[in-house]
Amino acid sequence: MTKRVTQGPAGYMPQSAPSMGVELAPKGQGLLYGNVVTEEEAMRDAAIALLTMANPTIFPGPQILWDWKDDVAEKAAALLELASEIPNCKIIPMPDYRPKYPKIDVKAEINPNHPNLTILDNKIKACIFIGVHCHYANLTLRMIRAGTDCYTIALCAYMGHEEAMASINDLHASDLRKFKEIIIEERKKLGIEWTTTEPPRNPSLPKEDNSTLSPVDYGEYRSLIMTKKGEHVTDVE
Amino acid sequence: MEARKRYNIRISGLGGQGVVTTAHILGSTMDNAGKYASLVPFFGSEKRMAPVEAYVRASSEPIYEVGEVVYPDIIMIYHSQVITHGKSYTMPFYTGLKPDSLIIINTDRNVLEEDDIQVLKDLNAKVVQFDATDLAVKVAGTELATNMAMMGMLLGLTELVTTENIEKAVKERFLGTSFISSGGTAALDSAIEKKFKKKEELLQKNMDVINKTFEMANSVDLSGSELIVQLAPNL
Amino acid sequence: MSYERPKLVKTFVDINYMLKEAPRKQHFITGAQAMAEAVKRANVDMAIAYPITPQSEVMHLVADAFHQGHVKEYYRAEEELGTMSAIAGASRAGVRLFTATSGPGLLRGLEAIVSWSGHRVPAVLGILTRVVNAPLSIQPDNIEMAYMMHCGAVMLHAENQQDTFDMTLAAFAIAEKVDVYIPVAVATEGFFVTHAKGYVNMTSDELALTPFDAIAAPVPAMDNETPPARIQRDAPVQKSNFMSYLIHAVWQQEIWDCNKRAMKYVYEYLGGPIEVQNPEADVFVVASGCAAAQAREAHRTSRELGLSVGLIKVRAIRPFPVDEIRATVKNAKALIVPEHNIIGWLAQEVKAAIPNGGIVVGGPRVYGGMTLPVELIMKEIHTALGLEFNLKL
Amino acid sequence: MSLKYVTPVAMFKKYLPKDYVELVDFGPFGKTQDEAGPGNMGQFKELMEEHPMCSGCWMAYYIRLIFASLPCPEETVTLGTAGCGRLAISQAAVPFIYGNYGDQNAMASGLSRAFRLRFPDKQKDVITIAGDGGTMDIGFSMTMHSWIRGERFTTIMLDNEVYGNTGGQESGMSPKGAVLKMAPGGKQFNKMPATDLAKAAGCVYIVRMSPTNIKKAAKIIRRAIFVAREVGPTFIHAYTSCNIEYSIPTEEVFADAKLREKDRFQFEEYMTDAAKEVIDRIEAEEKAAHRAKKGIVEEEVN
Amino acid sequence: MYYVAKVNADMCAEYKCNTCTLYCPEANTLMFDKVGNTSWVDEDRCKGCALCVYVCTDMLSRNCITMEMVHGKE
Repeated sequence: MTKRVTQGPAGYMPQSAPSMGVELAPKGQGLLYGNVVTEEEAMRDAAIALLTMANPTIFPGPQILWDWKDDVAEKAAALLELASEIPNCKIIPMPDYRPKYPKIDVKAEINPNHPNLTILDNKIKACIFIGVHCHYANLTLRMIRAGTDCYTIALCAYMGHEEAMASINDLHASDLRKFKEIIIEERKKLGIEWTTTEPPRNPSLPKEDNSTLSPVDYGEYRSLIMTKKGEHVTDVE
Repeated sequence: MEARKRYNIRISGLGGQGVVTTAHILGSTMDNAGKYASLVPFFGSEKRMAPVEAYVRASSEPIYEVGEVVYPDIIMIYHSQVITHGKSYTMPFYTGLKPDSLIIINTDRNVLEEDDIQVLKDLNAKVVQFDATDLAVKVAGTELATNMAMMGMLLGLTELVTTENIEKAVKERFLGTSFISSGGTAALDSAIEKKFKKKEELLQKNMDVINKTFEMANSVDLSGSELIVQLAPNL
Repeated sequence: MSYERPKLVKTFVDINYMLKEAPRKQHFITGAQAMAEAVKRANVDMAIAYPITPQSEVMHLVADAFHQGHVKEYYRAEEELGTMSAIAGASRAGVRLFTATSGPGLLRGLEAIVSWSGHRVPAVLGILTRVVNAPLSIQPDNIEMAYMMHCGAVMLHAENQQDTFDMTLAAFAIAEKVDVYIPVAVATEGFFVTHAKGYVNMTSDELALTPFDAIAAPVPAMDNETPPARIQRDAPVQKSNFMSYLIHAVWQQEIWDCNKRAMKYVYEYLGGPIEVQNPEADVFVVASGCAAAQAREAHRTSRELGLSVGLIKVRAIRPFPVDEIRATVKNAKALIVPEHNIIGWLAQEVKAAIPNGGIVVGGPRVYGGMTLPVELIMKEIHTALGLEFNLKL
Repeated sequence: MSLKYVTPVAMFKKYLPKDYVELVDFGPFGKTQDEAGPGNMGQFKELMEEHPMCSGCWMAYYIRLIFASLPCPEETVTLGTAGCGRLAISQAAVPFIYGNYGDQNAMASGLSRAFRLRFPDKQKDVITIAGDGGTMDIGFSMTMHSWIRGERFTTIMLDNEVYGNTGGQESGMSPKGAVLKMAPGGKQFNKMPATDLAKAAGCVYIVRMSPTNIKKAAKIIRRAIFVAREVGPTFIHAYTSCNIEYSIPTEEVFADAKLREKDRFQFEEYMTDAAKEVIDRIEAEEKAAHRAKKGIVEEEVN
Repeated sequence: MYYVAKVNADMCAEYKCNTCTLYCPEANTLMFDKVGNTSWVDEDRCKGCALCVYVCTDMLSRNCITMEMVHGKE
């Protein structure tokens, strides 16, 4: 198989997978490195990546994090089961799409506007995106391919994603369970010992300890150097 | 690293460290020395702890290129958190670094991890780590002179200009009127000035810092094979 | 203030049935009527209009369709920027949208239209072409399509009233595909098509396309039903650094990828982006819109004369059928591109699509409302074949 | 019902960042004004987030107030345009639509109509929050026409009397004589009569104010939203000073707001009879609900 | 070298007043502790505008909030 879409870094200005001629897979089939393959083949390659590469991570998006539709809970349960079968897998959410300012907590979340930060900081070499709206997923996947060497897996309820190394479309909870079984099979084949364990909870950073920071840590802008009451800086002696 | 005709410099730091100010002074210094520089303005409002980047091109020849410095040959890191906390939008901090290049980091201890060290070794880079904040506090009595220490080290190591050129540029920055600063920078300036009572004193303190870093830079030998040169504050 | 509009009971059908299987009846109607009739059958939630009369009566007819109950919501907006912005706003609520404009109106709304693709607005825009240059006139001339070509939108160009009907219906289906989800513009020539009557085979207006699905979308509808709650659509990048600019760069790429993905649906619903007659010919006439109608006449006349002439009608201007044209004309000796504008945007596109652009004859071109006589095309055909063709006037 | 989309799937709650969980647990979604309103700001997790606006910014303060006053934040969508305000609005936990320059009222026209079409049985609040430039200069025709058409949503103009975000240029709302960029000799013509224009254009509830009294400011925001739900366009013209461009020392921003209340931003409240009816009805209902609740509490105490 | 608001908790607790928290331009920054009955400042988020000082001192004459310089290594 000629790998048309591979792990990055693809470079400063990545070429998009569709512009390289990659087309979405029809229903019932998946994409692997930009080629149409059976769903199982894509899942198997993805499973091996998740089992053998450093810091496998699942990035759940808003559609699976928030309880907005009847079938979400079932999918979420299936996803958690799957995550529990991947040794040392982490879950880092993408709870929304706004550009967060000034900067996200890279241990606790991933943001579609600069997903590289989370991937690089956590040294993630294989990851799954699920429940992210297709537009934001495509942007994120492309930026990850541009700036990191992470193996990306897209689990999509709709058309799938050309930018991912492995892409499954029309995903239902049953597909997640199938994927889980494949992971277990491959794990056994690879001889990896693992007891089913849920990923650790979100490691939101504790508040920064103010007393250890030097004033130079703080901003240059007008908001910062403000005078004490009754002590206007109008003139310099 | 060998002297080059042209240095493309990327400066990363946190809001409040004078990253953009350095870029401006660096530019005028090159101009005063009869050389060339180009600056790239950095848009976007900043606040404390927010990542800030500035870009300067310095050369003995005219510069045509515009835009941010994507492929630098010098990277200056004003705060170790840029590396340790990933407080930069350019991740990792050495992204785009050209071979045989120089990195100056403001820190009192090594902040590079094994992975980073390997990449930088492959690039045959040199990393100078020194505590610029400590130096600023000890010599000028304020950490706000950290940027002067960083700039002094850069110019001392590259020998692009003389301290006279720098003095003129610093004078322009704090005494002259040609520099248009943002509202925030103006407030910062007045705070610094207030602290020093007299502008001349402020200027002198800044120059003391720069002279000190020139001295330190003189003692640095970058021809060795080791990647990291850790300078102890020689005070 | 309010009056009761009739509640119509319609049978919902999918686009394939509507376009390919549903029984049709022939009508003799104008192009504007054909577009409005398509809107009636498209189960449009909301139409917003600004007159810029007298370019076409499409939006007047859509207003009537609203009155009759075929369209659920409609209003006349203040001007085109307001219209196009309102479309963008309404689209965030997850509804099916239609508007139409032309020439100067299109350019007035262009600031908003340019941003539609990036906002992922799957609206359908009718363009009833008209002169935009000074001195102003009300004549047909499709130069505004050149401005539209770089917006990211899918663009279809209708040859006649029948095309206008079919393409408008297909446009809704294409625009709403999750992997496309960008606006689709259906253009046709003012006057020559919009005001002229022709034969249109139409499905019954008791059929309507299945309703808009606000959930099957690549971006969340901002309806407080779909997460996330914390969302800004669509933000300018707040940071100045090449890595944060990358979001904008890949966003633009995504729009053109969507445009590219639309091609498979152009095949599915319209039979492909081009129509080819006599693929073995030495000389092809390549044309879109009503120039294709003239080209079709020229092709017929040429065949009657025994000349080796083929026809390529370009249905999709965006995505542009680069591969299809290249494959069709690989042995051709000349390509004649008749157009209804002075700059020759189609000729430029065709030239850029093939390795031997020198074989493209940019013309004949008419503009400012001038008619494109078939004889002008015949003259070019003869010249290309090394034959004499006497044409006075 | 709509609270569902701001509720995490139970088993994923522990995977959400702290910040999000706090908003779910201590935020104002689904709460009353007594539980999480302007009267007890500082005691719950607010919808507005950390923002990059200047220190002491009265506009940031007023935006904070708007978000705390929303009658139903989980059913509210905000729209805005370029300007300082969007730096804070875009960070809030309420959907925010940022379109093109000055087109917020045109977008809101489409959006609010589409909401009524799609959700005939639900009340979705649409609010445009834009600056004086976006509302009265570049977006003027779209603002006016949305009012003339009687579009049922709320327009809030954050009037800092200057283009603050772009560096201090004169706007139509700058007072005559103000020396600003693009007006080096002082502004040559008068501040635009925004509330008069609104009245002429058919707004059914109009207020000009300087937000110094928190309870009053909150009441007005809520009135504007309630009236827009049922009657027609509502407009709040609020003074939100730019302490940078007008050189107001930050600790005097509040005092300045009080001062302006005496000249350019004298309090003015206009409502049509239909609007008054809605206000009276809803406020009576609120009062009754409040009393009933208080009664229950007292009963429990007893 | 910047200022943040500091609340004198003992003084503040006497007044059972949370007026200052209602006038801060920053959300989730100047908070009120219902148990201790006192306002407190999240120093990471305080931008040092001193609006709360105006409220507490000039308006209410209670003088519970002061702006204090945060010192670093100096």
